Amino acid sequence: MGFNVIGKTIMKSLFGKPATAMYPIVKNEFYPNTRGRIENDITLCNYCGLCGRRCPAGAIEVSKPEKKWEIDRTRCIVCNFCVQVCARNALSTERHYTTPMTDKSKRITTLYGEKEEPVKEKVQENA
Amino acid sequence: MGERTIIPFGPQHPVLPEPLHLDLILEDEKVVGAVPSIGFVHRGLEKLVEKRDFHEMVYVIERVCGICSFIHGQGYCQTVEGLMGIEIPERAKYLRTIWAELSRVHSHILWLGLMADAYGFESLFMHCWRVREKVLDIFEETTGGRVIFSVCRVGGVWKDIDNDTLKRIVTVLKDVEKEIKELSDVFIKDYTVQKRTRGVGVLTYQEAIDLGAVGPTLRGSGVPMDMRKLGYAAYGELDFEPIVEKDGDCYARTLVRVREVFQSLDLIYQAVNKIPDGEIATKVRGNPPAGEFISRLEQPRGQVIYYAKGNGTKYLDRFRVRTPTFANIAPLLKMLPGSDLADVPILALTIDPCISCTER
Amino acid sequence: MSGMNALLAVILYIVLAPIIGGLISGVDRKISARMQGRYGPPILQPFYDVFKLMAKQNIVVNKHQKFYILCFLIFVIITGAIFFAGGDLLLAIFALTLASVFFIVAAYSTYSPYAYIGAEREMLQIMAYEPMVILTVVGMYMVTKSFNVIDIATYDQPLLFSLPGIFLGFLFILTIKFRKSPFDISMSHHAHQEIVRGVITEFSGKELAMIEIAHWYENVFLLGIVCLFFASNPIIAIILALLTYFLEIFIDNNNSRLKWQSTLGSAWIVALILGVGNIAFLALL
Amino acid sequence: MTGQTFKPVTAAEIVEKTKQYAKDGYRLIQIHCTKTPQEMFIIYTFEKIDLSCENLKMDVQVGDTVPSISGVFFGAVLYENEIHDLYGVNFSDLAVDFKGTFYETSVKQAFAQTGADNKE
Repeated sequence: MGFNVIGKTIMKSLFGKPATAMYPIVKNEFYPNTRGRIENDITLCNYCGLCGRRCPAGAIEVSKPEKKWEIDRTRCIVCNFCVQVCARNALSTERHYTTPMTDKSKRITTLYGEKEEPVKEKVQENA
Repeated sequence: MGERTIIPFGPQHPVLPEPLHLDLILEDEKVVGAVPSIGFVHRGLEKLVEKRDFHEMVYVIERVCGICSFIHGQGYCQTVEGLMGIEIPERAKYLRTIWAELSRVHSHILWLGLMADAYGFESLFMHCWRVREKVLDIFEETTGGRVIFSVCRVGGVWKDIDNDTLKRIVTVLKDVEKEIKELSDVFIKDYTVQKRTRGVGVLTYQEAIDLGAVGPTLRGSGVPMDMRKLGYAAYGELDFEPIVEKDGDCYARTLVRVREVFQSLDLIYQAVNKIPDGEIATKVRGNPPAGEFISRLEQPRGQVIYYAKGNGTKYLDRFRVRTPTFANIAPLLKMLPGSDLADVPILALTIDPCISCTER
Repeated sequence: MSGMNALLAVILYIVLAPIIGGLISGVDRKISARMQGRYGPPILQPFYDVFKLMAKQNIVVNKHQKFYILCFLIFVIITGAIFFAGGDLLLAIFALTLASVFFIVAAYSTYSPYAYIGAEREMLQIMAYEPMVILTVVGMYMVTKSFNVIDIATYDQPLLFSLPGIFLGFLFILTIKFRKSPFDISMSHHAHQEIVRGVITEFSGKELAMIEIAHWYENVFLLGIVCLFFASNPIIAIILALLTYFLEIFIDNNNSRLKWQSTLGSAWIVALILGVGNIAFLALL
Repeated sequence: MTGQTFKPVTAAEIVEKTKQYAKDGYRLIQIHCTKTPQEMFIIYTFEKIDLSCENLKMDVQVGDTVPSISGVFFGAVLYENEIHDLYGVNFSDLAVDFKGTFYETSVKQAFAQTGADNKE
C-alpha cells in the first residue's frame, strides 16, 4: 500500500513528449495493410456484380449494361469481403480513409467503364 | 434515514457512455434498490442471419461489439465450422489465438482505464489508454483495422502474419508489458484506489455461481471457470491456468484483469513460439447442413455462447449470441443494493458492461 | 495602508484577479494534460470557455437561481476585496462561507437530484474544511496579535516558521477548496462519474460563466492566504503560492476520488493534529 | 465439444428438471428461443463448474404460457423477459416482470415472425 504510486509516471510524462498528436497539423501514419476505402480499377472490372451481391452492407451497385460500378461510401463498412471475392482482382483497399463529408450527395462514388471515351470518374449528384 | 430519492443512472450518464438505464433508489447516499432497463439500441442483428448468407454474416456478427469484435467473429466462424464439420488448419488456429489474446489485452487495458475514470483517477485513465494504443497499432499493422478486423472467415482466416512480423510484435509487447507493469502497481498498491475498491460490491462464491456470473466477475469470486480451458482454437496446446481471486470485491476483479493481461501476453509469446507453418484457410464447400451447434468461448468480459441452426441452405435459420454482459447484469443487480452512490459507477464498471453488445 | 492605497488594491484585485485566476486555471489544465501524456488545450482556453458561455442562450430551471449565483459571485468578490484591502481576515473568511451558502442554495433551488446530492456534499465539504480555516486564522492571530491582513502581511518574520503545522493543514484543505482529487466530491472538472456535474449540473450559459469567474476570484484569494505565510518577502511568497498550486495539481493527478466519509474524517484529523497541535505548541511557548 | 445434445422437455416438467440440475451442481447459463417456419422451441443451457454442459429443448408456440424458472435461478429473469418481449411467449411467476418493457422495440414481438412468414 502506498501513496503517489503513479507519481513517477506522471512526472516522466510532464517532462517528456506527449503521446498524443496535434491531429490536423500532424497527419496520422497508416500501415500498408490499413483498410481505408475500397477502390475499383475499372479497366479490369467485368461488371459481374459479385461484389454487390456479397456486400454485407449493400453498399455496392453494379450494372452490366451501363458498365457502371457504384459505391456508397457511408454505407461501406470496409470489411474487405468484396476485395476477397473479386475474381478479376479489380477491387483493392486504399490506405486512406474516406474524408468526412457534410454534403450527403457526395457519398456515392460512381465509376463508368469505357464506352467510346477512356476511363472517366465522376461524382454523381444525389443518386 | 432520509427521504427516498430516485436517481436516474443513464442511458446518457457520463461514466458509462452506453445505453444502460438504472433507476437507483437512494436513502441519503445509500442505494436500496436498482431497476435496470435496456433495449435502447436493440438492433436485431441476430435476425439478420435470415437475410445474409453464412459467409457475409461474419462481418455482421463482428459488429455486435466494438471491443471484442474479433472474438465474436471467431466464435461465429467456430460455430458454423462446427455445424459443417470443418477442421481448420493449425496455423489459422494459432493466428486466431494470437488475435484473440491481443483483443483481451487491449480490452482489459481499456477496462482498467475506465475503472480508473470511475473513481476519478484521470491521469491513470489516460496512461492506460496511451499504452493500449500500441496494441491497436499492432492490429492495424496486421489486419488493417484498429477495432474491427474482418480477418476471420468460415474455414480459417483471411490474412497471414509472417514470422518476422510475429517476432517484432513480441518485442513491442515486451515494451507494453513493462509499461503495464508500471501502471498495474497503481491498481494494486495505491491507497486511494484500494480505499475505493476493497470490500466494495462483494459477490460470494455461491452467489457468483447461482446468478450466472461469467468472466472476471466469476473468477474474482474464486470460481476457476475459463472457457479457454475447453481447448478451442490453439488453447489446448498452450500452457495456462484460470486466474482466480478469492475476495469477490471490486479489488479482486481488478486484480483478475490485471493478472489476465500478463497471462494473455504470455499466451501470445507461447503461441508465437509454437506456431506451425502452413495453410491459413480450408476451402469451404456447400452450405451449412440442417442441425444445431452450440459453442462457448471466453471473451475478455467472460463467457460468450453462440448457437447456430442450419437448414441446408446458405442462410442459417437462427444464430444466437449470449453476450457476457447479459449474464453479468443479474450479479450487478445483486451488488448494487447496500452500496453508496459513490460506488455505483465502480460497481457498474466492475462487470465490464458492454450494453451495445448485449443488445445484439 | 492608507484609504487611498486600500481602494487601489481593491480595484486592482477586481480587475486583475479574474485574469490571474483564468491564467492559473489555463496553466493547470496544460500541466495536468502533460502529466497525462496529452498536449492539452491552449493556456487561454478558460477565457475562450467563459466568453462562449456568455454568448449562450439562457436557460433557467428556477427564476431565483440567477439571483443566488449573482450573490455567490458578489460575496466571493467582497471576500477578496476585504482581504486585499488589508481588512479583517476573519470577516473575509465569513464572507466566503456566506458565498458558499448562496452557492448551495442555488444548487438546491434547481430541484435536480444530481445538484441536490452535490449540494449535500458541498455542505459536508464546508464542514470538513471550515475548522482548519478558522484554526489558520487563529494561528496567525497568535503570532501577529492581529486579525488584520495588513498587520499579518507586514509582520517582520515569515509566519511559515512559526506555523508549519498550520501551513500543512491549510495545504490539505486547499485540495478541497480547489476541488481537486481526492476530495473533489461535490463538483469538479471531473466528478462526472457519480453525480454528473454535482452542484452545477443545472446551470448553463451566463450563470455557469459567473460561477467559473467566481472560482477564479476564490482561487486568487486562497493563494493570497498562502502568500501570507511568507509575506515578509513578496517574491518568495509568490513562488510559494505557485509551488502550492503545482503541488495541488500533482496531488490531483495522483489520487482517485475518495468518498465524503473519508473527506470529512481526514480533514478533521488533519485539523486536529496539525492545526490544534501547532496552536498548542505556540500557546505553550 | 460437450453440450451438443438437446434433451426434450415439456413445460410441465421444466421447473422440476431445473431444480434437479441445480441440485447436481449445474447453473443456468442461457435461455433462448428459436422460431423457424416449421417449429418454435426454447433451449435452456446448464453448465457445471468442470465446464460440461447440458441442453433442454422445449417446444412452444407464440402466446403460450410457460412456467418461469427464475425461482430457481434468478438470472433467468433477463432471458425470460427477453423471450417475452421478442417472441411473445408468456412466463408465469416471473421473479421480476418487466411487463414487456425490457426491450422497447418499435415492432412488438419482433422476432415472432420469420422472414419466410413475411413473404407469405
